[in-house]
Amino acid sequence: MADTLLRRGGAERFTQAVAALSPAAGPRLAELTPPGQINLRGRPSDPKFVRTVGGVLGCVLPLSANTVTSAADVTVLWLGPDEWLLVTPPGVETALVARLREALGDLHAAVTDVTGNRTRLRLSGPNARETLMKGCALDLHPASFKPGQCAQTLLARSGIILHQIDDTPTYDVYPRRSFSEYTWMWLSDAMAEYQR
Amino acid sequence: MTKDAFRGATGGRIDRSRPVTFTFNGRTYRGYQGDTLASALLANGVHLVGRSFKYHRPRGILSAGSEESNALIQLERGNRTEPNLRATQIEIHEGLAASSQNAWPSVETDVGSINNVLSKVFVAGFYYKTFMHPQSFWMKVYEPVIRRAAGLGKAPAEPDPDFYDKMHVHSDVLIVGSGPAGLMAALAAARTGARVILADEQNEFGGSLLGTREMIDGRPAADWVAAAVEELRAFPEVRLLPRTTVTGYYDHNYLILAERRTDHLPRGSAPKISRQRLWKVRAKQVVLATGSHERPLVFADNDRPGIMLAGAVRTYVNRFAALPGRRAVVLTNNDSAYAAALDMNDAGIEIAAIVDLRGHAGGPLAAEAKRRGFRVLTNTAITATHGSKRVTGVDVMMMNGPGEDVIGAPTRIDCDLVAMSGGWNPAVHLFSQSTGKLRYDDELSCFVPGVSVQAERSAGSCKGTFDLPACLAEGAATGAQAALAAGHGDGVAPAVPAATSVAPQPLRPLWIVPTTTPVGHGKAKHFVDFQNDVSAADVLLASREGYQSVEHLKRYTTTGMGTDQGKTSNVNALAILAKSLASPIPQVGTTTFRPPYTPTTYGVLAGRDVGELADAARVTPMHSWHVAHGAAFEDVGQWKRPWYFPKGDAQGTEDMHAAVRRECRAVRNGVGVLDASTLGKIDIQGPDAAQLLNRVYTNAFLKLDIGKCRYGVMCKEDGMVMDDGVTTRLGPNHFLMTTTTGNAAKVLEWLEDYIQTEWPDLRVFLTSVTEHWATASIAGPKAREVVAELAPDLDLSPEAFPYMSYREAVVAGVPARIFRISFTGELSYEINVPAQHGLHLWENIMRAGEKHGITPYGTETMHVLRAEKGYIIVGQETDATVTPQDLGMGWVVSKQKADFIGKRSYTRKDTARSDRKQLVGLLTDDPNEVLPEGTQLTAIADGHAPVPMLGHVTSSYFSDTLGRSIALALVSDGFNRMGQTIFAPLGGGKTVSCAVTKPVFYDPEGVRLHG
Amino acid sequence: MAKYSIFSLLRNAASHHQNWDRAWRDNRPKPDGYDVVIIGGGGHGLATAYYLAKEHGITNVAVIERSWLGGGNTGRNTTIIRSNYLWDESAALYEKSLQLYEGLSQELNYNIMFSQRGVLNLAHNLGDVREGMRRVNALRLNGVDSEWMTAEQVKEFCPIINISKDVRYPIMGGTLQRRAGTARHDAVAWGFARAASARGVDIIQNCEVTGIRRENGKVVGVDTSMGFVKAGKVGIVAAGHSSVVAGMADLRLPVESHPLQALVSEPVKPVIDCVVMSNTVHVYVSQSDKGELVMGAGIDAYTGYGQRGSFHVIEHQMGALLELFPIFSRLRMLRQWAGIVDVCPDASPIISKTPVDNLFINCGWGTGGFKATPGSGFVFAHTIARGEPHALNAPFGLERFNTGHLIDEHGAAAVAH
Amino acid sequence: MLLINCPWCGPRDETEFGYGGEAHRTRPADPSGTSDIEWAEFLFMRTNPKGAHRERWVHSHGCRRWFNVERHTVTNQITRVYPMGGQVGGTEIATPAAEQAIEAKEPKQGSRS
Repeated sequence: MADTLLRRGGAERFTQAVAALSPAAGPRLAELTPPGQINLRGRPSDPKFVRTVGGVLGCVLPLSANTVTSAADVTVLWLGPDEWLLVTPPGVETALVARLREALGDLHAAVTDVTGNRTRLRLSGPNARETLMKGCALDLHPASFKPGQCAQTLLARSGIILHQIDDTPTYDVYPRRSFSEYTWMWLSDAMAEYQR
Repeated sequence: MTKDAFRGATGGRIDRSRPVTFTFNGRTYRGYQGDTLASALLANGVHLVGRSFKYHRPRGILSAGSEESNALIQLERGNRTEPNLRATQIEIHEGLAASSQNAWPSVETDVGSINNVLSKVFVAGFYYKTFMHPQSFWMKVYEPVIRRAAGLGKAPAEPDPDFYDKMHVHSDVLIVGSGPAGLMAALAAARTGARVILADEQNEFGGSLLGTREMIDGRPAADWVAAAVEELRAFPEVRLLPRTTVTGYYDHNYLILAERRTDHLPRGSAPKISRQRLWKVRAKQVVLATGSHERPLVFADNDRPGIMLAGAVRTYVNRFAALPGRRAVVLTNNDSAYAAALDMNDAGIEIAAIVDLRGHAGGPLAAEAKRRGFRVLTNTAITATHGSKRVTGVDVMMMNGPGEDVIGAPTRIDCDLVAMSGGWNPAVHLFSQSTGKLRYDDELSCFVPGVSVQAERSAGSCKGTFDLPACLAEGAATGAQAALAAGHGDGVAPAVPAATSVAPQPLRPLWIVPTTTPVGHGKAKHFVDFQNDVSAADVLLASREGYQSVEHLKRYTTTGMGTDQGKTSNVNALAILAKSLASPIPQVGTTTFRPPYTPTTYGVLAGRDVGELADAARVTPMHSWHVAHGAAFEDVGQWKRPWYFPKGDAQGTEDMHAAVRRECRAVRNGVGVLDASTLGKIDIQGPDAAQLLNRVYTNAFLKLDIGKCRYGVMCKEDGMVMDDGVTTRLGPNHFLMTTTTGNAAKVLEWLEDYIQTEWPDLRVFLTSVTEHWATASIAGPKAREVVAELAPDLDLSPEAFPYMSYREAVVAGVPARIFRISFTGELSYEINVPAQHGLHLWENIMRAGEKHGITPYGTETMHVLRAEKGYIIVGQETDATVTPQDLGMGWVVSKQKADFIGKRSYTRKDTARSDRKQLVGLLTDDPNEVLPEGTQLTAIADGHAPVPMLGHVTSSYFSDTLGRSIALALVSDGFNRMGQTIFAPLGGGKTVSCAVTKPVFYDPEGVRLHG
Repeated sequence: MAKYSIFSLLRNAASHHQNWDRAWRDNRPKPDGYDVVIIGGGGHGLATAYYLAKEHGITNVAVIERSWLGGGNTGRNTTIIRSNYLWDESAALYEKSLQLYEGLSQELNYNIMFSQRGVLNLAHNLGDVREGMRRVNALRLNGVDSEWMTAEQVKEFCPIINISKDVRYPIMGGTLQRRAGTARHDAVAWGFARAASARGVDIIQNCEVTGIRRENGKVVGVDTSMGFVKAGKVGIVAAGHSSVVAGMADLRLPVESHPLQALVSEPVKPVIDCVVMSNTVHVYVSQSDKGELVMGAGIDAYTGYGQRGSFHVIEHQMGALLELFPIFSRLRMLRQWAGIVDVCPDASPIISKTPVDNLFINCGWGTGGFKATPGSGFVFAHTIARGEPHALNAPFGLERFNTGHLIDEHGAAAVAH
Repeated sequence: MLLINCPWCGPRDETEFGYGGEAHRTRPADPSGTSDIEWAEFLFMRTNPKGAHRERWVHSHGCRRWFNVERHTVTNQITRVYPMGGQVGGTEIATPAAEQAIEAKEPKQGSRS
């Protein structure tokens, strides 16, 4: 059975040099083990759908734009009016997909394992925000983008999902897997200025 | 090293404790930290800095800012050289090397100045009237000469060693300019807690206050500026951007700022810092406090070195303690030059005379000038200037009433400096860029902001407010209002510091200063645009010839088209044109100002999108393996796909043809494996999923059995092929669609378009899983053995797992989807595993396949193999003009379905023709002749142009399998030409004859793929 | 009208250039109207009027311009002239235009500075190469000069270009048309205006057409800001405003108007002596007689009449530019602007009769209008004069959108495999 | 660089969106019943107004939703943003307003509107 040990990231050709990117000063960049990822589609206008999903996940489905909710084993990112990304610890996704499908039964909804779709890069520390600002047009000012918020947007030439974890600040950046190397190269180039 | 003899003993904002040495035209000079190149040159008595564009006349320094049109220099050498920089903006630093341009052999003796002698002939637009005969001379003689003469400075010959970057930022209030109005606006906005950006193109804040000696709150203005900047620094939400030019004002309050981060430092001394940064600001509100530009006066030979704008002279003496001369004549039509004269005088410059075009010089400034005993000549004109590389004197004469002619005899006044002022133009460039409408103010004789269109306000002299107390008050009010509009504060202006007002007397708009001969008749030139050598006579000539729209004037005479974009010349040119047409200036209009405000490097516009970051290179989960095994890659959109895998040994490396033949052989006789991960994959779920497919594919999809795969073609509404791929039914309401690599995103967006807009009643969800699945396609007679070893639990017998069907199984320990589909014509299995296991799968396939000699193959081999089978590639066999029927794929177009996308278009007259270009096979008579793809085809062997063409070769390869060349082609009426011979003229007299065949060259019955 | 020459220049220099004639007469509409009224005083409209007079003897013609002559795309384009089009119909039309350009300075007695410095179209991937070869072969058989160049030959022809294999989209070769090049865009409008005026054509500037009057399905004239102007025939040549003007005759068109941006650098000494185009990375660059690097950008996605585009289009192009020409990095953008281009679904023009009698239309040139100016005027004049299209523009009629016989010049998209 | 107020995600730069051209062009219910001219009208003919233009955009790099925008083609000023199926006269949607717009998003009959 596939175990998480042979889960491969998307920027491994570069992450070898990861030490170089954990400098004394300036932001730190690392690729985390790809988490389980599930794409969920359904109608938020259907209370039964919202209830059922909430029941399985153990947390409410975020219905307002660009927000995140979470429970023990899952983080739920709002992607669109009828679309969410469920992020789980590696390996948990398969079972969760099954549980969701079963619970939803005939409801008009779609549960899709997309674990391979994206990788997860973590950018954290001083100037992490400035590093992102070099390629992201979102207003990342603490007044308008806070921990617990997420957004689908562009970072330079790559579409990403951006999730602010805390106000260190720490950000999780989810590029499409095929863009992982590019996103890694771009971020490490952008943060170089802040490193001592 | 020469000593800076023209430097005041005290004063100025230069740091006398930090001398700086630099070179100009090879000579070493001394300046100080805080000098610009211009101020340092003036302090060293250097006035001749360049030659003009057309007549190569000696030119000096006109201004003290970014409006400079004369003092353009070439900075540095080698890979850091830069042309056309304005000496008035360059901050000097140790070792700076600058030189004049557009002069040969030297700026002192320039052979180009011969043009000055011919200037009578080289008038505006002369080149449109000649250089036409003999016709052949244009390219050979005339144009090369014209081009060599043009062009000012030189481009670098080597790549740029520096780098550039960008920053996105949002703000409540962006304030442009840090003069009195800008600073007050910044303070007012900042105190409300708003997010404020203050940008100024100069190295320090203060704007005009840096060059004057005004008092604010009873102390020197500079002290007030320092305190204001201190206060602003303390606000966490305030961002101060000196050395930052706001270059562009675009729609929806989007502004572009160019920050010079290292240009003031010795070159290469800050390797980690980008040389320049482009700020992309989305501002809720904008305050424009961009100041104003002084207008030159248009008088006889007004271009000699030593003839400068009065305000600039004032700035040089006050801010830099640099003396542009010892004995000055001041020429003016307004009061501001008197203030300049007083400061010049205080700095030790003798005022030989103030020549005032007005009939009467009143007001406190004039009074003070007279008190000091200056010689003030009213209703008087400068009718000539003397000296060549430096002004040595002027002739003055009385004017008649209307100021159109001069009377009496000229008086000569010796001087080494002429300070002129023709009044001030508000810097309305950004306002104009924001699409605001300009208004001409007759009282001030200049254009001022009229109606705003975007969320923007102007304050200070850029709005025509020239009085200091008024500027401060306007800034305070504007800043507070902007903050309020952005949701901060109460809009009440803060208290304004005290400053003294100088009630200015009205100026006299005299657009051409008369001389002893009518304009354009004598030798003298009344210059309007110094850089492009456009004179008043040129403007009048253009008007005479009917080039009477401002745009025609600009384009015909090139006035305002130089690197300064007419900052000092536009209004003078416009006014002279208006006078010639006897119509009011506003009626003649003004030209729209375009971005950028000042020239902006391509480097900073590109930012980091260069080199390896020029564009994302998308790679598959198996990419590292391909790299490690020496794959050559092909760019497919942003994707990097293995093209072929050349084998290397001591003897050397295979070329593509050898590699591809080897790879083809392996697939046809053994087994090969292709990384097909890049194919688009769309997961389709919902009760109406089948219905959707049935509408978007040309063939039927309602009855596809679960576990079965079907090939489909998608067309646009116009009936032309858009994409193709295999779709599999995973469950009653669950399908997986595959698309071509290049169209994956496009197809998904297109499908969403239909279900969200045309058919919102369809209950179906689409999810892209392109990147979730890594795909390895194992193909060849031995494919089954390899898969069997990887998936021991899976029954691979043709009965249990037939062609065009799908199974799920654990492969190499990973749950996988296996599709028995083929793009090669061989028995083949497409194995999909979650991408994070892709490399693991690939390595295991290679291990399991080793004993069978499994061979990785790339896109080129895939192309050959599919061509042998006559399978099309969208975008190669098709462009936007090919229907499925044209491809001989009528079988994939349903006759039963009432409607599907594209169906209606097939019955249009042209689309229904039976003799359209149709896909056929081609076999060259010479089996070793491989036609180049793109070869055109004809019905006749030879014939000279124009030769009617039948179509072209879309794909062409040497087939190792068949031991001969094969080709696919689109040929008019091709289906009816089977067996005919047609011709491929290859050029150079070579024509290849070939036979038209069916496009399937190998295993037409499909025995092998069912095997 | 006095002839332009070095001699007339010298003669006039002696009299301080006081005696030059107007380049063209500035007219007000004639009370009794015109045989033909051309709506739009751009290059195409003026060329149409010129050829109506010269080729068809129709001189009772007015060109009515809303603003100033040549103020639309004629004065805003990147001045590239070439005829290397894919389809026979297009190649023939654009080649006719190129041939007219070759003698135009002399014919008009106005130096339009046609510089046949050669146009390179670069290929960056296998799809481009295939497309380039297809084009070169088709052009050769159509009798249009065109050749394929390897990357090395490209470098030889344009030494400052970067053909390194290490860049993101390396140059794999390109096509070259040596007879192609650039010309002074304003001069083309002014030259045609002067020559047309000399043949009796009325040139009416600052006159806006507000309506197209019809009586029983027949055009009888146009309403303008200077009053009604009677006309036997009316030709619409309004480029970006075609839909608006055609709408005055209740005519719907298959065109959309988009901003197309362009920019120039500060003038520098000669550094590139040919035109380089790359459709794949959207770079179009040449150097003007003045020394400015003239560049075209990609077309903005949305429709617009604002003569402004979005900044990101320029940004995006600059990266690509510096990949091709690394030495441009320290040069500076001097001025940026946009034109309004009217684009057809098949990227080919419409030069056609209309369902309205005596109303003709010439539009849809998209990004390619300048190079076609004389050819377009030549065939449109024929179409108006004879009431039937010239053989060269017969395929470019409005009917093609009903029959489906489009002439798709988009060129094949990158291979989708 | 336009700032487009996605009904779902809020204001974002133009670069995140794809342009879909003129809105409210309804695909004929029975294409085969149309004449060549009617079909050409649907395929190719456009209003291309100088002034207010109702057009379709898709938030390609965001929520992937298609929606309608009313934009002035000279000033580029955006006067309305409304979801597919929203009334042409529909008022601008307070953004983001997922719930409210969701209702509007599911109209009874479809059209490019």
